[in-house]
Amino acid sequence: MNLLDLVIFLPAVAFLLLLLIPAASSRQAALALSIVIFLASLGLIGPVTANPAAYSFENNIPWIETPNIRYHTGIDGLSLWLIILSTLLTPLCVLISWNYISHRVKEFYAFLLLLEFGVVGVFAALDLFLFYVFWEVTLVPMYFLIGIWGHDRRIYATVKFFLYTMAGSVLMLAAILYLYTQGGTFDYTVLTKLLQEGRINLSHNAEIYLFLAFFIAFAIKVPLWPLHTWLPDAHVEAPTAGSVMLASVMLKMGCYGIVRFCLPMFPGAARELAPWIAGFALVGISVGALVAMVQPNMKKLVAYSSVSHLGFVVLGTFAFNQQGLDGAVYQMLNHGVSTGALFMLVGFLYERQHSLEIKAYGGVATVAPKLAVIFMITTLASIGLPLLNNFVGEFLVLQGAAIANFRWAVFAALGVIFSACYMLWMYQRTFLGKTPHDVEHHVTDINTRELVAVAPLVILMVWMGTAAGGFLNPISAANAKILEQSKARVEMRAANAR
Amino acid sequence: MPPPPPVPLVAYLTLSAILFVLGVAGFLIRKNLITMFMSIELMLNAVNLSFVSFSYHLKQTDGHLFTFFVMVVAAAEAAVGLAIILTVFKNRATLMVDEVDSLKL
Amino acid sequence: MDPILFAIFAGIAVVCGIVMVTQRHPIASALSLIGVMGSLAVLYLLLGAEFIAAAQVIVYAGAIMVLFLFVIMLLNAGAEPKPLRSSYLAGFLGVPMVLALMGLLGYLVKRSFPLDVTVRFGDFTGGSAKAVGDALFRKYLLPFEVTSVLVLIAILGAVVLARKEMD
Amino acid sequence: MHSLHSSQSLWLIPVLPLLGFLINGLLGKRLGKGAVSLVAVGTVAASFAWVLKCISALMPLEHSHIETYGTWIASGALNIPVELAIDRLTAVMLLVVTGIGSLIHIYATGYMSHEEGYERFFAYLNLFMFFMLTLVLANNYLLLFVGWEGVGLCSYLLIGFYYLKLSATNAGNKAFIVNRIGDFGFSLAMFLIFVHFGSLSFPAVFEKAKALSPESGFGWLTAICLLLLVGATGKSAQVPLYVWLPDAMEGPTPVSALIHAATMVTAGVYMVARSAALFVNAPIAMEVVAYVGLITAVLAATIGITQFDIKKVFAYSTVSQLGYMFLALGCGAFSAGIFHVVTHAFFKALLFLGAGSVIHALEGEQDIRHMGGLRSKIPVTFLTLACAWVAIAGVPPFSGFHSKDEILLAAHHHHPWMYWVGVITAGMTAFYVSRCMFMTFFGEYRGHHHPHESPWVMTGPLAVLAVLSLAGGYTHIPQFLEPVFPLKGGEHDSTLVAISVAAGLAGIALAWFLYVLSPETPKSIASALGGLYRAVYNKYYVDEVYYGTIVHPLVDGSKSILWKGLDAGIVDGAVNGAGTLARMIGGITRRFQTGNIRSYAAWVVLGSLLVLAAMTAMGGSSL
Repeated sequence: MNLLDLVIFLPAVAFLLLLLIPAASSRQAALALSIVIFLASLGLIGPVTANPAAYSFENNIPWIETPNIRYHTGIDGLSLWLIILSTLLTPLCVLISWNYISHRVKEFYAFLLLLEFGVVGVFAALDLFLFYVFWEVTLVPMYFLIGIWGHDRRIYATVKFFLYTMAGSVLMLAAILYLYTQGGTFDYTVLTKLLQEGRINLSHNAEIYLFLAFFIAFAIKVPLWPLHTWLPDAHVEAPTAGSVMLASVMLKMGCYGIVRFCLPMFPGAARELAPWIAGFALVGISVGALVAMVQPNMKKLVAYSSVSHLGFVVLGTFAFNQQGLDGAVYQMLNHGVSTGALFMLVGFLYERQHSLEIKAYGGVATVAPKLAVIFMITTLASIGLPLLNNFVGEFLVLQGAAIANFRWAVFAALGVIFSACYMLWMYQRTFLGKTPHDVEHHVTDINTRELVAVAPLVILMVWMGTAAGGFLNPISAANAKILEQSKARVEMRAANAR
Repeated sequence: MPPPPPVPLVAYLTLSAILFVLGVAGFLIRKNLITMFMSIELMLNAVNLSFVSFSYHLKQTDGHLFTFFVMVVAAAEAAVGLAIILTVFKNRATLMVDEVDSLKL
Repeated sequence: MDPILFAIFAGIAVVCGIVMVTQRHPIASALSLIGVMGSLAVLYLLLGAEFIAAAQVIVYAGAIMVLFLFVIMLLNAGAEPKPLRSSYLAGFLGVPMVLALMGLLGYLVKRSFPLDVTVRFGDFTGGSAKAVGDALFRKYLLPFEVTSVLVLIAILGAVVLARKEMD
Repeated sequence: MHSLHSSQSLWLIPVLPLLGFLINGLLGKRLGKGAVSLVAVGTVAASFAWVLKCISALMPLEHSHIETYGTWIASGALNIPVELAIDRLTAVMLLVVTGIGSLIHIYATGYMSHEEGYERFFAYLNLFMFFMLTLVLANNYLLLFVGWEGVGLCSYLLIGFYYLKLSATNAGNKAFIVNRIGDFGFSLAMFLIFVHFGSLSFPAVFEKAKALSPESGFGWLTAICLLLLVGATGKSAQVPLYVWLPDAMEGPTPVSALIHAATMVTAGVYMVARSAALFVNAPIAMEVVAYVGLITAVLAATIGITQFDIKKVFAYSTVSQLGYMFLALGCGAFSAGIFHVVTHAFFKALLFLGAGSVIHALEGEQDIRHMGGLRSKIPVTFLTLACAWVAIAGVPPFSGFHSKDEILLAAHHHHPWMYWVGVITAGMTAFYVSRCMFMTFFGEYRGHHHPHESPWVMTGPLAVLAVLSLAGGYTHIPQFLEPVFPLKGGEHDSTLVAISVAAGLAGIALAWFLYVLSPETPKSIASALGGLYRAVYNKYYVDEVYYGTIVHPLVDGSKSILWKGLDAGIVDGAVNGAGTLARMIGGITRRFQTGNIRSYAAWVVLGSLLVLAAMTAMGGSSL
C-alpha cells in the first residue's frame, strides 16, 4: 500500500462514504474528501519528478490467479500530471455544482468521485486488464452524470456516448485478449518487453490489426475526427461538472492510451499508419475549428474546439519526435486546464441566463466585469497566446510536425488562425457590445465560490505558460523513454527483415 | 404354444417416442391452456418411460431416481402452472392461448 | 405373458394419447391422460420399476390429475371453439413437423438399439422401494433436499398467485 | 558573443511596465485616477531611464550584449532560453519605444481623463509596452514571437477599448485575425528555421546563415524569408494584409499613435531587419519585399488622398510609409529602413497626437469636412502639427527628408524605376497630408462645436515630438547602425535628392491650390474621375473582395457544407445510421416475438428437429 494506491482507492472509499451519509451534508463531504485526495496526490510529485522516466510507486501483486491478472500500478512523468489534473478538477467540479445540482445531490457527488476513481486508475494501471477495468469504470458514472443531470436531450446523448465508447473498448478488449494468448500475461511492462525482444512475434498484419484495435478505442475517446460526433452531443447535454470532467480528464484517457500503449507496443504499425492518422488529425483540426466558428451554441462551440485542439495532440504524437510528443502530452494538460475553465465559465453563464445560445447574451462585460476578464484570459489561453499554457504545447506540436513533415505544420497552423476566429467572435457576441435588458437583469458578476473554483485553472494557465520547464521536463524524460522503446523496436524489425 | 418372443427394448422406446410426439402434437394443435399443459405432462411421462427403460437396460437404479425427481418437479410445476392459469383466466376471462399474447413488443 | 401385457397397455396408452390430443373438451383430454398414466404404470412394473409404478399412480394419476380436473371444473372450461387465429408456423407446419419428429426419433431409436436387446420381467430388481430409497437417501440426498425446497417454493408461489386472485 | 560587460539587468526594461500592468490591472479600480496615471507613466518612464542607463553603460555597443535568465522550454534538441540581448539596432528601437511610449503615456493621461475604464486603458497600454520591449530585446525567434503575439493582443484589446461599439469590437477582431494570418507565416518560418538551423537563437542562426552562399533559385532559405515576410506584412500592414490598420483607428487616439503608428506596426520592419543575415542570401525574397513595399506605398497613398476621416488619412499614410520602409529593406538598405522607422515614429506619432488634440478640441469630431480654420483656435496644436507636416512631406532639412532620401537613393541604386515610383508616392504623401492640414486648419470653420486648446499634458508631448520631428534627421542612425548593417557605398546624387524634394513641394503646392485657393475644384475633379474616384474612395473595394471571396465563403461553407453537410450529415449521419440499422434489424427480428405461445412452441419444435437432424446426419447418439 503506497501513496499511489491511496490516491487510487480514496475516491472509491469516498464514493462509498457518500452513499452512507445523509444527503444534506453530501456537498461538504464531497468537497472535503476530494480536497484530501488532491492533497494526497500532490505527494506523488516529488518522487516522480526525481526519476520521471521510470515507474514510481510501483505495486505489482496478483489480483486474479487464472487468468494471470495482476494489480500492477505505477506512474511516471507521463501520467503524473494527468493524475494531478484529475484530482485537482474533482474538488473544483464539486464547487461549481454547489447550486447547479439541486436534485439527487448525493448521488451526483458520489458519481463524481467514482469517476475520479476510474480516471486515476486508468492513468496508473500498468496491467492491460486492470487498465481495461478502470477504463470501463469511468463509463458508468459519466453515463449517469449525463443521463440524470443533463439537459433535454440527455438520454440520446448519454446513450450515444456510451455506445460509441463501448464499441471502441470492445475492440480493445479483443486486442488485449489476443496479446494475452500470445504472451501469457496482461502485464503491460512485460508485454512491451516481450514485444521488443521479439519473443512475441507478431506478423505484420497482426501488428496492424492490434494497433488499430487499440487505436480506434482511444481515437473514439480522444476524439479523433471522424469519430467525434458523440462529443458535441454529450457536452451540450451534460451538466457543467460533467462537461468539465469529460473534456478535461476523460478525453485525455484516449490521448494517454495512444502514447502509453500504442506507441511502445506497436511502433511499426504506428509509423506505417502515421500519415493516415496525421491526415485525420489535420482534417479534425481544420474542420473542428471551422465548424466551431458557426455554432450558435456555446457548449457546442467549445466541444468542436476540443475536436480541433485534440487534433493537435494526435498530430504531435504521430510526429515521432521529442518535440511533437512533448507538445502533445503538454497539450493534453493545457486542454484540460483551459477547456475545463471554458466549460466552467459557460456553466456560470448558463446558471444566470439559463441559455447556452450565444444569441441570448451580449454586453456581459458591463454587468460582469470580473467574469469577462477571466473569460478573456481563458479565451486567450485557448487560442494559444504566448505566456499562457496552450502556446507552449501548440508550438512544440507544430515544431514536431514540421520536423516530421512540413506540410503537416502548414495545415495545422491554419487551425491556429481559425481558433482565433471562433473564440474571439464568440467573446465579442457574448461579452461585448451593449447589454440587452434581460441580460442586465439576470447576469451578475462571478461570486466568491465560483472564483475559487476557476482561479486555480487561471493560475495554472499562466504558470504553465511561463514556467513550462517544471511541468515539461518530467514529461520529456518519460517521452524520451517511450520514443527510445519504439525506435529500438522498429530498428530491430528492420534488422530482422534484412 | 411356444412362448411368444420377448419384447424388445426398442418397443418401449418407440412407445416413448410416440407418446412424446403425441404430446408435441397436442401442444401445437390444442388451443386450450389446460390441454396444452396436459400435453406437457404427457411429454414428461414419455420421457419418464425412456428413463425407466434405460434404467432396465443398464441395470441401474439411477434412472428411477431421475423419474422420481421429474415427478416431483412436475407436481411443483402443476401447482404453480395451474395457479398461473387461474390468474390468467381471472384477468382475461379466457383460456384460449391465442388470445393471451400481450408478451410482445 | 410379457408381450401380451405390453401389447395391451401400450395400445391403451397410444389410443388414450391420441384421444387426449384430438378431444376438444378438456375433461375428455384429462380423463384420457389418466388412462395413459395408468397404462404407463403397468409398463413400469414390467420394467421392474415397482416403486416408480406406485408413485406414478399415486402422484401423477392421483394427485396431479385431480388437480387438473379440479381446475377444469373450477373454471368451467368448455370445448374450445373451432375457428381461431393461430400461429402460421404451427398451423401449416405443425403436422409435417410432428411427423418428421416422429420419423427422426424412430430412426434414432432403431439405430441405437438392435432388436435382440429384449426386456424380460424380473431380470432387473433394482427398482424396489428399498433400492430406490437407499439411493435416494444416500447418493441423491442433496438433490432430494433441494427438491423439497423446490416444492416448498412452488407451494408458496401457488399461494401467492391464489391470494392475488382473491383481492 | 557574450559581452565583457557585467549584467545590466536588462530584464527590468520590460518588467517595469509589466509591473505597472499588474498594479493597474488588479488594483486600478481602488487606486483612483491620479495613482493610476502615476503608476502607468512612472513605470514606462522608469523603463526609459533604465534603457538610457543600460545603453550608456554598454556603449559603444559594438557587439550585442546578451543576458540569460534561465530556460523557458526544453524538449530534446530544442532549447529556448529566456535570453535578452541588446545591440545597436535594439538600442535604437528601445529608445524609440520607451521614449515615444513615455510621451504618449503622458499625453494619454490628459486625452483619456474623462473616459470610462481609465485604469483598464493604462493597464493595456503598459502591457503593450511590456510585450513591445520583449519583442525588441528578444534574443531568439520564439521570444520575439512572444512579444509579437503579445503586442497583437494589446492592439486587439485597445482597438476594442470602446467595447460597447460594434464597429470597435469588429475592428479589434479583424486586427487580431489578420495578424494571426501573418503569424501563421511567421510561425511556419520559425519551424523551418529550427529544422534547418537546429536552433532559434539569433546568434546561432545568423552565424550559420552567414556561412551559406546566396540561393540562386527558390530554396528553403527563400521559403523561410518569404514566410517571415508574410508575418511582417500582417504586423506591419503591408499588401495584402494591410486591411486591419485603417479599421484599427476605432481605438483611442493615443493607441493609434503609439501602437498603430510609432511602434507596433514597425515590428515587421524590425523583424526583417533583424533577420537581415537570412534575407541577404535570399535575393528572390528580397525582391518580393521591395515589391510588396512599393505596391503598398502607392496603393495606400492613393487611398489616403480621398479619405475625409482625419485618422483614416493618417492611417493610410502610415501604411504607405511602412511600404517605404519595406522598399528600403527590399533594396538592402536595412539601416535606411530603420532610420525611417525612427523619423516616422516621431512625425507620425506627432500627427496622430495632434489629430487627437484636434478631435479632443472638437469633442470627438473626426471628419475634416467639418473642420477648417482651426489655426487660430488651437494654435499650439497647429504649430506642432505643422512641424510633423513639413517632416513627412520631405521638406529639407527636417527629419522625413533625411530618411526618405536614403530610401529613394537605395531604390535608385536597386532599380531606377523604383526610385521614380517612390518619388511620385512622395509627392502624393505631401499632397494628402497638406490637404488634410489645409482642410483642418485653413479656411472657414465648418463645424458647430466650440474648439478649445488641449491641456499642457497633451501639448507638452506634442512640443517634444515636434522638436524631434524637425531635428530627428540629424540622429545619424545609419552611421550608428554600421556595426549591424554595413553602410553601402552608394554615392550621394544631389539631382535625385532635388527631384524628390521638388515632388514633395509640388504636392504641397497642389494641395494649397486645390484646398485653399479654389476649394470647389476637388469636387469637380472627383466627379470627373467618376468610377475611378469611387473605387479609390472605397479603398479599391479590397475589404469587400476579401469578405466576398474569403470570409463569407468560409463562414457559409463551414455552416452549410462542413457542419450541416459533412459533420451533422455524413459523419453523424453514418453514426445514427448505424443505430437506425440496428433498430431496423431489431424491427424485423421482433416479428418472431409474436406473443403467441404456440408459435414459440413451433419454433422450439423446429429447432429440436434441426438438432436431431444434425445429430442423425453426424451419426452420433449411439448409446
